[in-house]
Amino acid sequence: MIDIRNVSKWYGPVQVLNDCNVQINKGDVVVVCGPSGSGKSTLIKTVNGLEPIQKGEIFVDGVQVNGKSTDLPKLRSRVGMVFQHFELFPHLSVTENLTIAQVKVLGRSADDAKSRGLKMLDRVGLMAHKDKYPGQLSGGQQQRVAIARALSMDPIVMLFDEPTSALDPEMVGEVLDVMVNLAKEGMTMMVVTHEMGFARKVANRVIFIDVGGRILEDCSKDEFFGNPEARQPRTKDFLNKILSH
Amino acid sequence: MIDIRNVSKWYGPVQVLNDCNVQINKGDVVVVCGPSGSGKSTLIKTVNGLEPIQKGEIFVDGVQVNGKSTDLPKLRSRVGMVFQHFELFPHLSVTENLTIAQVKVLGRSADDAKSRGLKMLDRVGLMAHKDKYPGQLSGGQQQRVAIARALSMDPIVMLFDEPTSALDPEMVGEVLDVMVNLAKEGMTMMVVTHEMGFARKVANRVIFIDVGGRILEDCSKDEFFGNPEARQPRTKDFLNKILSH
Amino acid sequence: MALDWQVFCQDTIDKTVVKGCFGTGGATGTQTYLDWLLQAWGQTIIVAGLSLIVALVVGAIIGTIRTLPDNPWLARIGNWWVELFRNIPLLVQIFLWYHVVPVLIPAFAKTPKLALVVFGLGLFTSARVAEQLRAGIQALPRGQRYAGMALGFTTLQYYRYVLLPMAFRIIIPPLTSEAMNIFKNSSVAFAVSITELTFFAQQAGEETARGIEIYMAVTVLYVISAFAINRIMAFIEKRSRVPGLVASTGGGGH
Amino acid sequence: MLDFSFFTGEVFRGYILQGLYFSLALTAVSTLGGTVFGTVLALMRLSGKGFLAWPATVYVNGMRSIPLLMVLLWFFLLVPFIIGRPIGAELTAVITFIAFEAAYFSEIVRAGIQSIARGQIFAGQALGMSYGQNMRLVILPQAFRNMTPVFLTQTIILFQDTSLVYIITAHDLLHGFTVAGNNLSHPRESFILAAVFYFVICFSLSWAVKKLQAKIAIIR
Amino acid sequence: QANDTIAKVKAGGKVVMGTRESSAPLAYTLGNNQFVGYHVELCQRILKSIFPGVPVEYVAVTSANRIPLVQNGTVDIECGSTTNNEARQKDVAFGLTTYVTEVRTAVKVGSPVKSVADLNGKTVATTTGTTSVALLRKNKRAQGITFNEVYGKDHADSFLLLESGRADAFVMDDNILAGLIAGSSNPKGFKIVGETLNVEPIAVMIRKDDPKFKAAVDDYIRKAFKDGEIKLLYKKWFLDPIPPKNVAVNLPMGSVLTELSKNPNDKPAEAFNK
Ligand SMILES: Nc1ncnc2c1ncn2[C@@H]1O[C@H](COP(=O)(O)OP(=O)(O)OP(=O)(O)O)[C@@H](O)[C@H]1O
Ligand SMILES: Nc1ncnc2c1ncn2[C@@H]1O[C@H](COP(=O)(O)OP(=O)(O)OP(=O)(O)O)[C@@H](O)[C@H]1O
Ligand SMILES: [Mg+2]
Ligand SMILES: [Mg+2]
Repeated sequence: MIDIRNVSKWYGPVQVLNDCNVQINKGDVVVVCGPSGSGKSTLIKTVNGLEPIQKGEIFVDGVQVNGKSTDLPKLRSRVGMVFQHFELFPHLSVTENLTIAQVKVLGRSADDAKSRGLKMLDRVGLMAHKDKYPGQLSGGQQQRVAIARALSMDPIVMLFDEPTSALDPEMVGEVLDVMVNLAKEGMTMMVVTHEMGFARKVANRVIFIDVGGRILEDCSKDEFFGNPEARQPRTKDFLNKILSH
Repeated sequence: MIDIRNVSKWYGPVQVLNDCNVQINKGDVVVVCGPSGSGKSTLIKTVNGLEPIQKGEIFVDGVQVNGKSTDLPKLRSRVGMVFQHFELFPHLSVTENLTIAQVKVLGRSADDAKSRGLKMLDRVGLMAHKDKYPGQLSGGQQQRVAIARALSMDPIVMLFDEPTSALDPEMVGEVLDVMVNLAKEGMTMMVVTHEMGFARKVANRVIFIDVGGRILEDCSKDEFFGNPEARQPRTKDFLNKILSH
Repeated sequence: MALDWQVFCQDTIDKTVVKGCFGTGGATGTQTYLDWLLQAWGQTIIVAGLSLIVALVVGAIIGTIRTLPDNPWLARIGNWWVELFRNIPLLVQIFLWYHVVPVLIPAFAKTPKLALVVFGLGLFTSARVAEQLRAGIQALPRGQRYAGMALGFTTLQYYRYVLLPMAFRIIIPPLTSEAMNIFKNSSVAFAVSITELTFFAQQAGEETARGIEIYMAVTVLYVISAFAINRIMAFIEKRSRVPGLVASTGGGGH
Repeated sequence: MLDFSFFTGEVFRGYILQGLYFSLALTAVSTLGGTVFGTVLALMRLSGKGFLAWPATVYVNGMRSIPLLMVLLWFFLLVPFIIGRPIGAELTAVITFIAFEAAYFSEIVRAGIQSIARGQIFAGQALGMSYGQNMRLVILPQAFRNMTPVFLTQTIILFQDTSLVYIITAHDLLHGFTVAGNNLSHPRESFILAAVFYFVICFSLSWAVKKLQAKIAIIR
Repeated sequence: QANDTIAKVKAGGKVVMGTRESSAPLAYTLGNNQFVGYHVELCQRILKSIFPGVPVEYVAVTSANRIPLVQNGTVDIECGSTTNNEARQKDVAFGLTTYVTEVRTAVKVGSPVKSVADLNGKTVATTTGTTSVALLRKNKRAQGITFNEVYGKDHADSFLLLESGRADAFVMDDNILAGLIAGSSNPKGFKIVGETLNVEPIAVMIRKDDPKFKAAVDDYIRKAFKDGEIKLLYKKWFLDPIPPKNVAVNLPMGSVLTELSKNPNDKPAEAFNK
């Protein structure tokens, strides 16, 4: 479903992705982890073309993302994305956030969009807040709305960029719960996160990127957590750090 | 050492601390936890008078913080404080950050201040960075410098307000390590944190505040973690949330 | 329309073209329009420079007292200062300083006109500097103030060592436009007989009937001045840049 | 020492009203024109295309480094030559103010657009919005709200700047006070009254801006 | 040829008179866009005879912008207090001299200043954009005296400088001085003193190279001198009380103008001060 082939990327002279290769199949839940600044966000943003790449190729559902004539908006409308800082549109109500892209991008009728959006809102348990503005919600609630917004577009795959790292600890759980359910229902997901509990619970693959944008590990969850001896030293070091406390 | 008696505080009409009572003795390590917005930061800031209170009394080492004629700057200079966002002075180098208050507040000579400051810097393991500026350090390093800065003033007690919650996960450990050592050396500490691992390791008391600023629990670490049945429902709920993932 | 740049070499009295384009100078010597132009530029620089100093000093004080904790009266005075000086057009303020204040307050009657203009322009701009400084101080994370207090600094000390150094760095971009504004606004000084560039443009344009050439020269000098200020402020910004910190920007106003 | 009794309703109607009307009209018209022209300039500068961005940058920076008084003198001198027929001081003032204020408004619009966090732009893109949709539905609505206060403040400054049209003998509010003061032999009182007038108008406007700001601000 | 005012006015259906706001009694405003004065009324009559029935539009000009305004066509005829001199004749044309002003000095009653020489060390006011600025410079250099100049942006401003004590003297055309003094809150507090620094013919100003219009203007003026119309106008504005305060300027016709009225000409100031 997602095919990242020999991708490299530079910001000016600085290389941030170094010959990355990732294949994600339908129904996969892939967790990406790595130290700060290693290029996790950059990698996930290249998947729907939010960040251009200088080398390699990326295919999503057979469409080449970095192709010259690719209809990027169309492709993006089929890929759901959830950001670290939610990025709800603050000037629109929750319902408007859920429907605007359905109407303007997919061309759905206002009614269809609304019923689809509210269904998703219900799914993340926030029906009661449909008329509020993002600024009136807690971080956890905002992130759940953001997930509902992405789901309303009926995406074939969902990308998550550290969806819980800007949240207060008590709110992490509510967002992770939504994601766990999504994974269980068979959604294809690529998730940048440090929540190793989540990875243990639902990931079927774990990818580790080191600073400089090189993929050091790409293996099954069981291999990743169950066989620490076989891991690279950098990976062990990183896992030690984030699991020690 | 710290005696918080019947303290209440309002922001306008909103009550944020509700008849709080806490006694902290020399050598105590007290962990304060509670949901977002419950008043943890407010409570800890009242201890050195950063936030005024409307009712009750607070004594630090026998001095009444909210007394009319209290020399607050002097009192504060004896209480170390570490903030969520480090709050190093960005325009000063690490060494200057460590020495400025020693010189300007305690009246130490530049040389004394420097040798004291660098000793503390060494203690947090950052001697190599003494001439850098805060913006050139990682979050974890900045927070360790902030701890060293507070320690340079030879405080009789240290206050920590969520010292690790603004850090990337890989950096949490390095800061907690410094704090654990400090606790082991017998420093009196009041720590707002969600890091229950830290609480388990070194706290001798845990305080739980609920929204509205009411202290629901104030008991020994063993009682808090070892006897979940005896906890209030709100506490159990909160612990469930932050420990679940 | 042919341009005739020789007009700048003319003597300002008998309109003959002077060799070398500079007069002999002095109280009784000859003077060309070029001499006069440069003199006028000097006046512009003096008025703007002195006003800038007044604006910065007063603006810093007013801006600071508006952010002091637990001192609503000082803050109120600061707020009224800003409202007063920014809600009356500069030209009106200069007229007041020049024609009204000396009558109401006799002590000002003997004050040189330059000083009155500097007061007018300086205080007008001080309101804007104060507004920017207040915004700059408030843009700093609240924790910075707390951190200063927690270390035992007195209010004066944490302003001096913690808040102001950063606030001033943050507001260098808007201060740059204020400094450029002060140069431009000094043109209003001609209304009260300061013989600066705009006065020169009007008077020499009239005397020589070569408005375009005169205006062009004056405009070029204004642009050069603005550019120079811009470079100086960029230099200051560079010198005061904190390693590892990305600067934020502000804007607006003129 | 001061005697304000000369300032009767008749004096107000005779000398002041016309100037007040002109100042307000000039402010309104040049705000409108300046915004339109300024937005074009801002979009040119943000287009990333050199042949659009460069002239706009030169224009904006050039205008911003010359005093309004000089710009007025220039336009007063040049506009009749350029358009080949005489126009009055009032019309010159309008043209000058639009041209001049556009440079300032364009900076406000530009800053407003740039104030939108990159994440918001990414979010719109990620939902499949085209550049135009993203601008129209996500960026501009927020940008306009963000810049409203600065925009209105600039308008108040513009209103004050109308006092400078005396140099081309257009009849603005201040002019009315000056003439009334001179002809009725109370110039000082007249200046004070002018100051009070301007203060009341500008202060109420900026107070209204604050209220409005609180009202339209995006809840965060 | 563009400079055909008569054709332009016919085509445009209106004629634009440039005038001054505070050059009483030659030209000044009563507010409400209403202009009056010796030259204003004279021009009204001229225009009425040349363009009967054509509405007159008034544009207030300043010393500094009147010439460009006439040149660029904003103003068809300027009727204020403009000196006819050689430099200006390069850019514009003048009607026959209708008033002769003598540049003199106004001071407060009780001032020791009696002549230009007494100005040494004093502060002297004059108005930006007028010939007096250059005149002062010339005298300064010729007589080797030093004084400070202050410049008002218009005559009223300059007079305010004198009134408030910012200046010790105000050097300007005598009629303007007289008008300002008469209109001031304390007409008895000022006097006009000293030698005549310059004699200046004042005339209405029109575009250069427009012989048809100039001839029409000059013909009317010549006729008005001859049949005493100008004398009446002079009396009305210089000797009788005038609005808005109904005080008289009280400046009898000087010898030069009296002489001129017999044989009007349009010679520049330089010809008068030989
Ligand atoms: N717009 C940009 N211009 C220049 N460099 C950039 C830009 N965006 C990111 N970088 C750099 O690229 C590298 C990778 O950034 P990225 O945000 O992908 O890291 P990350 O792994 O997501 O880190 P984090 O855990 O902090 O989110 C970093 O070194 C970063 O500084
Ligand atoms: N300056 C202020 N003005 C008004 N209300 C405030 C102010 N500061 C804090 N509050 C309110 O007081 C309450 C307690 O705030 P406090 O920051 O102490 O909570 P906290 O427990 O530290 O939360 P967090 O975990 O988010 O840091 C909150 O409801 C907050 O909104
Ligand atoms: Mg990232
Ligand atoms: Mg807090």
